[in-house]
Amino acid sequence: MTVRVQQADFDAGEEIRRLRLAHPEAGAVVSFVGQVRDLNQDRQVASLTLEHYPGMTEKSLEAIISSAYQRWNIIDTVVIHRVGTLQPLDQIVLVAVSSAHRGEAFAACEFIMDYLKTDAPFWKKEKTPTGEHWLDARDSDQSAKQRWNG
Amino acid sequence: MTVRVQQADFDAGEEIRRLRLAHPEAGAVVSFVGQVRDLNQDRQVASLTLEHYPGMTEKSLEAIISSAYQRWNIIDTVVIHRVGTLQPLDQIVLVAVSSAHRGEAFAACEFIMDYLKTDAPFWKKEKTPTGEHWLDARDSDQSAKQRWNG
Amino acid sequence: MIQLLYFARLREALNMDGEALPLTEAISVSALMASLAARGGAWQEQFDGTRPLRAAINQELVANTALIQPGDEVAFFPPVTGG
Amino acid sequence: MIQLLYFARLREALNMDGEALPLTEAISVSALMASLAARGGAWQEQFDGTRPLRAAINQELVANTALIQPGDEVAFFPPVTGG
Repeated sequence: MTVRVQQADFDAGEEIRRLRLAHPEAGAVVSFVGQVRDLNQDRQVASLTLEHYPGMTEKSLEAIISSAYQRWNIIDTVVIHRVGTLQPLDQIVLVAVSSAHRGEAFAACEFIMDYLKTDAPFWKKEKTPTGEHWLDARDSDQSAKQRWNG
Repeated sequence: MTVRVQQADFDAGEEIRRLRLAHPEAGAVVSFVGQVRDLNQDRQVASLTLEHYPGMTEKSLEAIISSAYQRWNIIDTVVIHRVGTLQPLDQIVLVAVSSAHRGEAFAACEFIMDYLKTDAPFWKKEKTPTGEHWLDARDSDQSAKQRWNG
Repeated sequence: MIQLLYFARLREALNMDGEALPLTEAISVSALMASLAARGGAWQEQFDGTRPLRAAINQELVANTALIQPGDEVAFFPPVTGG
Repeated sequence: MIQLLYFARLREALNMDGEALPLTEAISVSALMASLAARGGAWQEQFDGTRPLRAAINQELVANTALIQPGDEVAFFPPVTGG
């Protein structure tokens, strides 16, 4: 399990390769990469600034990943989340999961993303041509998470 | 939509990056990478040879991807599948899907893999220390596919 | 004429990757399989219906009730195992 | 004493990223919120319960009924929006 919260960019391909090669018994690596969009709900995005709660961020990500290990037979995971000011097309987050069979890697990767969205202490402030504002949490993220308890 | 069937290896990270950067409106890229395991059902794998049905392979992959476009609001996809003789830790297949929101990219990527497993004309022959044999199709792959019609 | 193609385990068992067969009117996949099984030996083993076998006409998966027309490309193969 | 931390929109509204407060016996999160709201102005706006607010004690998300003990680190913040 690797968790990193950093300003620097990351190399998603290298992380996936590392997960693969570290575990010859892993047949599958499923990954999610999130990037800054140029348009968000019809607003032109100039930049996005990510704030977090150092200490709690890492603990909450580790707790989410541990839940995934309890639910599925997965082999390894990496979660990298960037903080600071990002531009459109910058990467924000990587979640990658390896497992022997694909179904468990898909489920665990989506589970981790869904819980990250609702439980990990990150906040986004969007800068547009007309000013800055904090983004509101979305109800769809709450429902995506609640699915897993269905 | 990109479909490639090739002997050569591929760069999963580069394909994911290409999907991201080509579509600033894509917030999410979900990908699957499959690799040759060193052990398969307790058999030591020396190599794996993939045969396919040229022409039908590409058509069936394109049909699977088209079904995914009909079911979900996805932006772009790439499927690369290798053929020929591979060693443990070699990559076999990449499926990557971009979309505005993560749920659709996860669903479409897993759907494409599930249908690829049951409908795309590839066959695996495994070489072990005791000889060569063709792999049998797995019932679990049929049920994974049938899930999507539930 | 139709063009027949055999893949994977089937290709090896028949020791042949394909052949052209005369065909002047439509027949079903299962009728073609029965006539191939009638060749005996490995052909009978592979086409008598005891082993799982898939068929494609012109590169599309079909059921055994599908009709083959003169000029079609017909492929037989075991259940697929890619990915 | 307890250490209070404020994040994101809340930090900006209060113009403060944290403060130390005296505390000698356990109180609930909602009781602490009520005492912060009683400061009036921006404090009242943020802590009077009309805006969605999350609380963490020692870096774990908690419900408003949770008890804060002397020595705890208590954080308040808006619903999270990472990923």
